[in-house]
Amino acid sequence: MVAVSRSFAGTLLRQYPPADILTIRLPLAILLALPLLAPMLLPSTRLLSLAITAAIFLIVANGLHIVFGYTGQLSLAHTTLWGVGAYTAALLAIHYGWPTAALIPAAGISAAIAAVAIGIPAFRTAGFSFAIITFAFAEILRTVAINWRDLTNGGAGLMLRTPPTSIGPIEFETIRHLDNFYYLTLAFAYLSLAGVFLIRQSRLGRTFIAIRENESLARSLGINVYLHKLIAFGLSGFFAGVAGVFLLYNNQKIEPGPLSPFSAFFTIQFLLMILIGGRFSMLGPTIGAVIAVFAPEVIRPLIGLTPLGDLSTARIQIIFGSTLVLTVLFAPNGVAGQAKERYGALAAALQKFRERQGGAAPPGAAAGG
Amino acid sequence: MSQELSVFMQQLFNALTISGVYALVALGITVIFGLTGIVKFSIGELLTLGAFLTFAFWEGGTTFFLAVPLAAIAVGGFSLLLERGAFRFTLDQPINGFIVSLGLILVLQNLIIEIWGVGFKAPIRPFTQVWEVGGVSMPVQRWFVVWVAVVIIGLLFMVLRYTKYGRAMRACAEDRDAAALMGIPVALVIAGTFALGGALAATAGGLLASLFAIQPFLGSQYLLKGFAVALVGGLGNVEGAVIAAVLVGLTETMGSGYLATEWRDAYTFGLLIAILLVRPRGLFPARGRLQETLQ
Amino acid sequence: MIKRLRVWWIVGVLLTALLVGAACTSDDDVDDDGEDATATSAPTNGEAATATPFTGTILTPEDVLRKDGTATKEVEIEWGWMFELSGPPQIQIFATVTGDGVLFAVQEINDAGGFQIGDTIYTIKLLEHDTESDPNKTIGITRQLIVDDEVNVIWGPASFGEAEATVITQAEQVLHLCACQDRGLTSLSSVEKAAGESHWAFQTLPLVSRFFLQGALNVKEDHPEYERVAIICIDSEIGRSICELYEESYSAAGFEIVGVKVFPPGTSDYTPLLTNLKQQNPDILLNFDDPTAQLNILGQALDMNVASSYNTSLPPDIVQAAFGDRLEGKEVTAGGIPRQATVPTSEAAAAYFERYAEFSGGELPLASFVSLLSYDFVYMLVAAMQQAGTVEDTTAIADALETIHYAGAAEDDIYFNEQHFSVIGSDGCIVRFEQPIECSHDAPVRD
Amino acid sequence: MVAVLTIEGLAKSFAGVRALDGVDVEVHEGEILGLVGPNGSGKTTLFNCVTGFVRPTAGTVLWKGRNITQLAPDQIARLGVVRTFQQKMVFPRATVRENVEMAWRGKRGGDTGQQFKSCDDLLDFLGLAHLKDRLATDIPFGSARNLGLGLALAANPRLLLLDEPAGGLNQDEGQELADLISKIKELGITVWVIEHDMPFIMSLCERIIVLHVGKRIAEGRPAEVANDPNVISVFLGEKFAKDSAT
Repeated sequence: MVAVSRSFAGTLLRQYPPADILTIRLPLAILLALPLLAPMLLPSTRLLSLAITAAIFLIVANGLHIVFGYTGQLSLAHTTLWGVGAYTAALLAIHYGWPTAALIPAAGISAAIAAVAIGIPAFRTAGFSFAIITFAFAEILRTVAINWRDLTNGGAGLMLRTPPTSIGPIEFETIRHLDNFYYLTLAFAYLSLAGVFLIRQSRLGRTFIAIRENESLARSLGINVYLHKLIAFGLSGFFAGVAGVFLLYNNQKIEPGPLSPFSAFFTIQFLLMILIGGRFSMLGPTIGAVIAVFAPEVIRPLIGLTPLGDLSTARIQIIFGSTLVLTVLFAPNGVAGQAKERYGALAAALQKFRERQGGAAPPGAAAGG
Repeated sequence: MSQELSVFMQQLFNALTISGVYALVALGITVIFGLTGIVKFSIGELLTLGAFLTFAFWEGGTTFFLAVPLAAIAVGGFSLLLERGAFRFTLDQPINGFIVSLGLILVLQNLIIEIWGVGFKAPIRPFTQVWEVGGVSMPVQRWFVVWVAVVIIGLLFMVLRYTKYGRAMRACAEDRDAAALMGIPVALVIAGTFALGGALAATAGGLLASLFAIQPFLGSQYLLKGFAVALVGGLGNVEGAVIAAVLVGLTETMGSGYLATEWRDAYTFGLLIAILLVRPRGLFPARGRLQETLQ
Repeated sequence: MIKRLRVWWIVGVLLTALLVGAACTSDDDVDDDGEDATATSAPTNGEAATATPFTGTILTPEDVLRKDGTATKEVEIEWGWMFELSGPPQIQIFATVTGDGVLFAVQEINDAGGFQIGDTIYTIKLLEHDTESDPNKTIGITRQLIVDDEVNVIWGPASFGEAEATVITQAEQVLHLCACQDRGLTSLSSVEKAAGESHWAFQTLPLVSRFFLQGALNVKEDHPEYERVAIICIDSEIGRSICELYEESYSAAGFEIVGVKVFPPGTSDYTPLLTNLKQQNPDILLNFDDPTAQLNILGQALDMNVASSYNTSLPPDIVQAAFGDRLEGKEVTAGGIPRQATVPTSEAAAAYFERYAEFSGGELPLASFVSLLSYDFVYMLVAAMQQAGTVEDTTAIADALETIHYAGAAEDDIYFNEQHFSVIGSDGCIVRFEQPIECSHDAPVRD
Repeated sequence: MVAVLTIEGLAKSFAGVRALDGVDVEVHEGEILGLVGPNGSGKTTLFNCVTGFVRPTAGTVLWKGRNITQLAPDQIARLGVVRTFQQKMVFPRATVRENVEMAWRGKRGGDTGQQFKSCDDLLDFLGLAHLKDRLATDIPFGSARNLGLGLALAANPRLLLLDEPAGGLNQDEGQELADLISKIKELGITVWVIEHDMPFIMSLCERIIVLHVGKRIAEGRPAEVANDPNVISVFLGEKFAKDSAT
């Protein structure tokens, strides 16, 4: 954990050389450690449940980030892959009694395979055509989930008959002692964060971003764009598949209904998370997922205090939609992008101040990695 | 007529009506895309708005035949406002325009719920007769929808081909910078096209209000089909959209009529995937610099 | 007796399930129910033979609220209440009204000074939550109600997240009353299978399969000339199950099923399917989906002249308003459970709707009759607590609730059967060209 | 002189319009070859065909004797034929250093002999070291042009195809660029450059090919080509056309 947060700070330092270690590392480390205290800080089980949801969303969003944020490919099949992971886990758990420790990689791999299978034809196109082909595949998969009744039990979906209670030596329970389940989910949320971080730092990640930034240029430089898009899609599918296991455990069931991973609702929801969080930032999807889950909890009571009074969901949605539009128009890089800009300005001012004081540039200023 | 034939004719007629509606939505999407590269997903909500406004005008005592154009004008104007207020800031980044339209879906859909509630509205039926010809039941209302769609599509072609605005629009679609150099008021043309796209969707909505019961979530279904049609036809290509609308309408109707109905959406989307794999830019790719850079 | 097609409908609440795709079930359950219905429902009028006929007292609201003046303490107890107050409209409409029934009953009980057990007067406080139609939030609320608030009674939700919530409540032995879906199709049965039993869950929605056979038999009696039945249902778990129940019931009643079509959710144009079905020359067209879809199916089927007789779960006044002169030479049976708000078929129901309109600010909300799928059961739960002599021992209360018979607004004798399904009857109406709507009530088919 | 790249009878039509019409070119190892011609003469199309971005209608492209006509752009690039673009030549939302890292192929492909030890080494060579932590969108145009060149160099080229590298540069910047290209040649990389600016290309190239409406109309040393009557008429014609248009 420490290493990860240090490296985060390192990346930020590199992007904004005049940053002071204390002003960036400490707040970031605190922010990243805060979720560890959630069971103690959150006043109700309902909110802890929401924190679990946020952690699951975060894994899914981080996966989408690899293909949409990094590689720039607008996949509309991502949440369906999440569902594929959940179905795989449910089938293996119900019919073959696989343990959790085996379900997680199995779900991840099956979703990754599904992603690659969709990607092989879909990446022959680009742009909006790609988006709509992935959407078409998502719709077909949903139709299959509803109609291949022998396998999927149709619209009723699959239910875990005996809820899981342990992974290896760690025991967890989803009703009375949520803490352990929360920490388990959180651990994977951190892993997913570390995953997107490591990918971003690697040659692979740089290649993804090169594709996003300028596909023709990337090709001219010898990058196999098709292959790397497939890799990105497969990786994103893996993340989604893993998250599928936690979704299954949290709900104890998976079905292809209108508020399931197979719904267009979630597809849009997750795109919005990344956009609001910041599509060009590593922490963007994390920020977006937390906002998506907790913002209504904060906004509702706050607005309740104003003359607007108790807001209907419709009005909340209107506010949410308007916020999105305004975000795109005035802060197209999302919350994280804004924060970076503000921080960059602050750091630059700090630097100027120091220079005037006659001090040398602080350590890290020239630290290019 | 043999029974098989009359059933087939019936299905053909069924397909025709729905194709007309799809064509109008797809045209709305396609003209805006052809010009700006923005995929305006919120057009589905403009359709819903058109349907509910038509209903509101009709409820207020206007005849249906006046209510639809009124709704179209109102939604066209609204769409113009949206372009001025939001979309024009995203012209250099079409994906941002797409995202703005996603946000607008939430805003508009819930605005409609706020105003009209979540319930459904029964269809307005200016024509209640049903013609029976050789075992084929043809509600006059459906014929009316077909003909209105045909007339509007015809008018649109004429406008695009023969009017100054149409030529300006095609020039802008071909190359916006060059058009600006030639003295075409590009901003005005784009704003006008947003109004046109909105009005087309609203007309589709108004016509739907005369065929089916409407509810605030009407838009998404038609948006997806309209979008599929626009893609199959070649985004930005007006003629392609019309042909593709008939193709998709036929696939859907014949699929439901003769094969297992529950897989209907799989037929449509399977067709879409197949076509886009063979022809990634649709059956009739639009020409123009924009299309080449975007697709 | 009014001549009509009695094709009974679980209106809104079942409809809500469409969108959710319902919970886990296997085909066996449905089959069981179907056979059950066939086995236990004699083709007589309503009352089938029961193994152990009930001979005890049927409680009334007055019995529940009666106090003997010996009470010395006042205690407020907390119940959990979670419904889909926001979210997809098809859910929200029905969930809100279902939740309303509980609120209304609780308010009446509190206004009457609470209820008495021993030396204590209890008033009820509902901990109200909006599930936002989100299963994740429903799970969180359920966990909070049980773990933090330590309630032992939870009402709702109507549909979204209902299965997820039931898994939790039953593991924790919390009384859970939901107007969920048909028992054969829902979580309750899957919970039973998973955990052995769901002793603390009660379904306030009656068993739909009973109505279907009775309806089919009545049709055969009223219209011996009708032979051919076509069915059209939405492609969801509930939709498919309803289709199967239709098939079984109408086959058992001697009809020939000439066509069954399943359509994907979100369909507005049904003409391709109707064209296909019309080829088979059906006399009766049965359908199942949400109200919007039913209006579309009915309108298009009337245009295409698919059959002579149609059914719908839409309120009959809406059918009459929407189709008017297109009904010439046809008939549409419109029905719902438990009592039609537009034409209430009992004095108790009429009085209820008057009080309920007042409660809702002067006007009856949309689908207000659905509130009867929860209202009476609040009184029944209180009666069960009185009988068990406790507000805390959920097992004792559940045992008592199994034996309570109650005369409420929805029915003169409401009770839960062995499978914890409520047993109440239903209303059916018939809409014809230029004739007043006729409605009547049928007592439930007893176990 | 060894021909590394041989183009034979290359033709390309767009919707019936012949952009290239049977072009033959030989690029010799170690030279700086110029490609000139008026607007629309097919220069960029020729580059696009060579680098695989456009499929030619007819003809072949041989790289060191191997037919690369049907290969994908990235395959061709990995063989050592790397091009630059006139516009959108860098990855905008990445720092200068990241840009080079994205293109870097130094550690792979052993025998091609990467001339630079590291990305920083390359940035020094380009004179961009002081900008390495800036976002590529934020740096001056001239530096961005150099960076574009740097990306191509990072991809470890044997033949570098430069598409109007001096476009939009002032005279001083142009001179700096010419020096840089000469330095690249000294590294043993063959350079083929499209350019509009005649003085620039005259001073830089050893050999020049002139294209006009998709056909090669002249080839030779700069001085020879400059005096070719065909070439003069084509360029004068274009100049007149331009004058009358404005």
